[in-house]
Amino acid sequence: MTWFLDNFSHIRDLALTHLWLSIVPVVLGFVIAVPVGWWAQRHSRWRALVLGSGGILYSLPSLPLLVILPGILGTSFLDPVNVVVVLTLYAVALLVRTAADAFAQLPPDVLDAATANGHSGLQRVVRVELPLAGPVLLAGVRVVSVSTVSLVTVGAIIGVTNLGSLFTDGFRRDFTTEIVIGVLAVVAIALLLDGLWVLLGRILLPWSTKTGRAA
Amino acid sequence: MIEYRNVGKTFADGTPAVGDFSLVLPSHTTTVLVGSSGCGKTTLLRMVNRMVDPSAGQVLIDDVDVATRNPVDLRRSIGYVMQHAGLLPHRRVVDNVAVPLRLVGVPRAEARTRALDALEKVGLDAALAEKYPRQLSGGQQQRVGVARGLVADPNILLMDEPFGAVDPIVRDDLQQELLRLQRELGKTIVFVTHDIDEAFLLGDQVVILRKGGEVAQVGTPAEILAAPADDFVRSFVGLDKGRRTLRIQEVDGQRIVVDGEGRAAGVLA
Amino acid sequence: MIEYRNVGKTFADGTPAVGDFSLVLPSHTTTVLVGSSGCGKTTLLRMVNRMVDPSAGQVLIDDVDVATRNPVDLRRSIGYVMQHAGLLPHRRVVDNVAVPLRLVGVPRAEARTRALDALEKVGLDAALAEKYPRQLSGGQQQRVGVARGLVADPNILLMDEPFGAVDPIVRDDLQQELLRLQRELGKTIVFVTHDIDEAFLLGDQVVILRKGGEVAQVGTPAEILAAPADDFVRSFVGLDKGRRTLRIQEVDGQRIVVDGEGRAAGVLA
Amino acid sequence: ACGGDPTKAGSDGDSKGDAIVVGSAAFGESEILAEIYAGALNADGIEATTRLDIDQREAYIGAIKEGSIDLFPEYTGNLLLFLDPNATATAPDEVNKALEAALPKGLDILEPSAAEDKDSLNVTAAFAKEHDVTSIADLAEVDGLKLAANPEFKTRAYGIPGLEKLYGITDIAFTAISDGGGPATLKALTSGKVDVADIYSTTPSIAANNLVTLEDPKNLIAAQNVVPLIREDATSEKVAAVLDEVSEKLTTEALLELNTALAGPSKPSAAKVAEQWLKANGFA
Amino acid sequence: MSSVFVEAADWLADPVHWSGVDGIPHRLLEHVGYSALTVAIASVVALPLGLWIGHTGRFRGFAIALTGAVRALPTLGLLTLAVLWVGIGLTAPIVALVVLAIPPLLAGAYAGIEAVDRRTVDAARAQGMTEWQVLARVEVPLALPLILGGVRSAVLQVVATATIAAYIGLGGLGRYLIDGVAVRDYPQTLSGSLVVVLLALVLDGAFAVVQRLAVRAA
Ligand SMILES: Nc1ncnc2c1ncn2[C@@H]1O[C@H](COP(=O)(O)OP(=O)(O)OP(=O)(O)O)[C@@H](O)[C@H]1O
Ligand SMILES: Nc1ncnc2c1ncn2[C@@H]1O[C@H](COP(=O)(O)OP(=O)(O)OP(=O)(O)O)[C@@H](O)[C@H]1O
Ligand SMILES: [Mg+2]
Ligand SMILES: [Mg+2]
Repeated sequence: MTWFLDNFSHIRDLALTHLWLSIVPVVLGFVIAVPVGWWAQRHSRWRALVLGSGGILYSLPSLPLLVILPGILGTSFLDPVNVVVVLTLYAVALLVRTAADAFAQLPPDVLDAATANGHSGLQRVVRVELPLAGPVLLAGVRVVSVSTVSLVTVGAIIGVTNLGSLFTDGFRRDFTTEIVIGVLAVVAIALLLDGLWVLLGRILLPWSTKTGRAA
Repeated sequence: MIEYRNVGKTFADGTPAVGDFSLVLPSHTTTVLVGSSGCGKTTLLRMVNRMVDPSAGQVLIDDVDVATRNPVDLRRSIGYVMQHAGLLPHRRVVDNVAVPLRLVGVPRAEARTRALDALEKVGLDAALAEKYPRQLSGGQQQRVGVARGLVADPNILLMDEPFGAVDPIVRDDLQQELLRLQRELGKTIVFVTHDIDEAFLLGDQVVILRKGGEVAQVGTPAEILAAPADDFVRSFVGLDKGRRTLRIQEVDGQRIVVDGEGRAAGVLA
Repeated sequence: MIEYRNVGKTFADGTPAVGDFSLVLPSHTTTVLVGSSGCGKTTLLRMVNRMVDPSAGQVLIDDVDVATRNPVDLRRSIGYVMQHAGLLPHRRVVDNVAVPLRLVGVPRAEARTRALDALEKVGLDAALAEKYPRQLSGGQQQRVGVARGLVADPNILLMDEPFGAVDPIVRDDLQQELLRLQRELGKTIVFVTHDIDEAFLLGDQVVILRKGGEVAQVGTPAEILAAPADDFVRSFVGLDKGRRTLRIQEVDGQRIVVDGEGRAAGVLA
Repeated sequence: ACGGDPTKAGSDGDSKGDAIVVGSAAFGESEILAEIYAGALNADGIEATTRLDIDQREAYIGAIKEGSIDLFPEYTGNLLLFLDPNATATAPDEVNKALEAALPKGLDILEPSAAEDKDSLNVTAAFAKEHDVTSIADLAEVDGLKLAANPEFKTRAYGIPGLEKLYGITDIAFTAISDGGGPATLKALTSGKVDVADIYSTTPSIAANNLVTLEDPKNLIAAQNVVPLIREDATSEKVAAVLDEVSEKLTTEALLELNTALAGPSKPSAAKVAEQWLKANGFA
Repeated sequence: MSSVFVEAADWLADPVHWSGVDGIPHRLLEHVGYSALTVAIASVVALPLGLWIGHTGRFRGFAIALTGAVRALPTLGLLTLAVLWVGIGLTAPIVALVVLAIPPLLAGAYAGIEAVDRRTVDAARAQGMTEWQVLARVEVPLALPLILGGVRSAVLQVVATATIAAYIGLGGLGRYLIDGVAVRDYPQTLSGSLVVVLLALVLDGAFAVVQRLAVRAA
């Protein structure tokens, strides 16, 4: 506890960095995955391929990706961009499937009615399909968000500072308090972000009964 | 006036839905297409607003081939009501009803006012306007669907088993409501059902269909009952099963009409 | 004989479903409980096989309080048919029908033979026996449900809107089939529906229920039509809307019976 | 208290301010040394900030090359091995000479300190007694030797290959633990899961657990003197003077004390530990 | 970049890397062994619990909250904590990985049971099935695709994350990653990663087939 107070500003800096490193991949992943998922859903021939590559992407272990990426991207070794890129890849991999499923489960008679009422193609996508896919997309974002917050810590092994640094540091110093505080802080950030998504869901999807349930 | 001229439809996957169908639907009347499941009713109905394009023949509205019209514009000019209401679950009731108006550019405030009028017309309480569809009963949702079909005051209203999913008591109400509205508004209604009782109640003109959209008989309900065209029609309207062959029986001094199956059908006035 | 003695039910969440219900259902007859949605029909029905336990009063079968019986054994001795057939999607049709037999330890081979008999009894082709439920039409599934209800030859058969989800033409068939079976088997049937026509067709005794399981009237169909107990019954059976007030009209030399709403109801024999 | 905003690290190289950025590796001693360098420079009016906890040598050497870091506390032997994987020098002077030669353009080292922290092979007192070992050479007599160390021990010249070549020790069951001779390695040793553990020589746990550090008569393990590694364009006479003074005052014992302080019950930050040393040595 | 891949191909082709304790077959076996052990332990804990929650509907909110919170636990933190508590060896990484594997297994089990049509369950009970019979003969067979889905994602996560456990001294394919990073032997790191990816893909494909069979049966 005293250690926590003594190092509060350090932990806070790490937490802020961590938050940042988590939010960016989730948001980027969402922005990329939704159109891709929508498209894949529309073109059943490509669906399996797109979702399959998503699966492959997701099974890539994070650690080697983090090490190899600077060579491919030409980024600096310490650049948090590496972590952001890797986590964005994971987020896209997971969310593409969610998005495809979300658009697949839209009630056909509602879509049919929307067309029959005179929505043009684009109007239907923007005004009907996207909002109706909202709850499932939100559920997907929540799952991705939690796992991203937890994955960011792996970056600490290769020197990208975040709350995971408390693990590597505590490990070397034989200092469990530091690790426990790190774990708690990570969980807290995950819950905080989750709360944020739920709140966002309440605001954007007031009509939805379930604000998304982890699948 | 809507006219089908030698219309045929085979779907992309090779399913033949309609063979060769011709019919004239007079304006300001209700024509009911009735037939059992899969006989092509929906397919025929959806040709009117180009949700389905015929693979042969033409559909004409007031002598204009719909194939020459932009489908989105066409749909905006025609009301459409379907079995599961098809309301947008993420929009409030009033906004659902306002959709056809908003799509043609009516400002939001005016659209909502007119939507409220339409809701009143179909007998829905204004208090429901701000609810979401799922908060309504099945029957109320259907009324909302009808309100949406009517809100833009289209000349033509397509109704595809609009009361098929609600329970019989509510269905009775909705049917009465529709009869009342039609007396008031005089739209050209194309109504699809597989319930012959509903067809006889609502239809000025009833079209009994066989598989493949083949016309078995066209006429008023009384004409069909009095002179069924063939055994298919006879069986379809229930004349063979005794449901329609009634006799009179005295109970407690009342003259009860009983059908061929022994079911009490009503009391003779 | 089944007897309800001052039965009441309030669900765990506080919903009052049935207030104070008493009734005797004679053996070897069909009693139909009819009423609109939520009036407590299902709740009452399920008290017979202890799928619901009453919170007040008793349900007796041949003078034995069901509360004293082991629920699993009780259920095995009573047939139950429900609206959505409730078939096990992962078992073949014949195995579905055999379930009640297998549960009481009948060997597989014998159970399947008896299941095939039951399928034949309800008019299903033996070719369907090896299919899975989803490969059957709604009407066929309902027949399988009835076969399952009958296979163990129970004295009592509970039927909860068994034909509510099939289209009217198939429903007519199923109703006829049930009438035929009942003439043959003479079970004690408790039948729930919200369709008054169905109630009048099938019921030896018809019980019209109000909200909360309150009895509005009990009697034979003809008795109820001839002397409705009050306005609720009158309206429920349709005597107020003109559906049941019939008159005669000549068309093409036939005497057509027309109801108060102008719908052609049938031809007078 | 430590660490810059890592989200800006990528651009630090291009828009370098005047401040000298001192980096550190991700272990306590390196952090303390970095804080000491920065503290001493600041005390002398040269602005310096720190950028701690960089785990891989490749990462921080890359960072120094690209300019996001200017100064780094290094160890002569390891740095040499990194720059020239085939280097064979082990004695301090040889290492220093080879290191000077191996440095890439733009990088420089200042005067190495006498303070040294290097890999050392340790056994428990009980093991030492039972098998009668005091030197690495004695290990050749032990059958089925189990050894724990950082993963690189497996392939480095001072590791398994060296033990085989110089001392003729074969058939070692090796367990890699990435904690730099930290608690997990120690626990493996004290619990008997392994017989020998590679622990940095200035680690307090050696003394605290009565471990026996084995002698290295054949100079298997290269000298590891603390040395400031610096970018040429960040250095100046003034900077060099300050750091040379620091290096002069640092001793191996001082490193051990610093590490002991860091591991103390209150788990003070590296900055605090460094501050005390600076004060005690007249840099405040 | 491409040169790294060429070197990795050479590394993989080198027979030295296919034999002995540090050879690919042995490391692969270790990896599969750890993963199987982990998933087995986690299944014993999570599946019965999930089935019970799904069947009774009790503690559902608790299960959702728990799986959410456990998902948020960073594996690296758990690994380092566990190793400080129990020391190196198999226990620490297995504990951390079991914790990782529990949420998908639990969620698959209770969501699978929950997704079974309540009317089917009701009908089964009304025919006179005991609670056990309802669970074993109706709910579990019908939930099988989703339960297997849970096992599938648990297996994939464990296989991918077991590599991180090499950081605290575990064997398996993660050794190539951690050792390779430690001495900057990127061909080795990349080769190790490729083998892990291949393993993951093979397992994923196998599960896809099994799941499809289960769907067909259900
Ligand atoms: N989009 C489609 N693609 C292929 N076949 C179709 C399509 N829509 C309908 N069909 C087929 O065309 C035939 C007629 O279908 P339609 O929907 O018009 O029947 P319906 O009379 O409306 O039946 P229901 O009473 O069940 O609504 C059926 O065999 C149906 O399976
Ligand atoms: N398990 C339950 N828990 C709480 N309330 C219930 C439960 N089952 C039924 N109810 C309530 O009890 C009342 C009677 O329900 P019941 O299902 O018996 O009606 P019903 O007459 O069968 O209606 P329907 O025609 O819609 O099937 C309703 O208000 C219903 O919401
Ligand atoms: Mg249709
Ligand atoms: Mg009911």
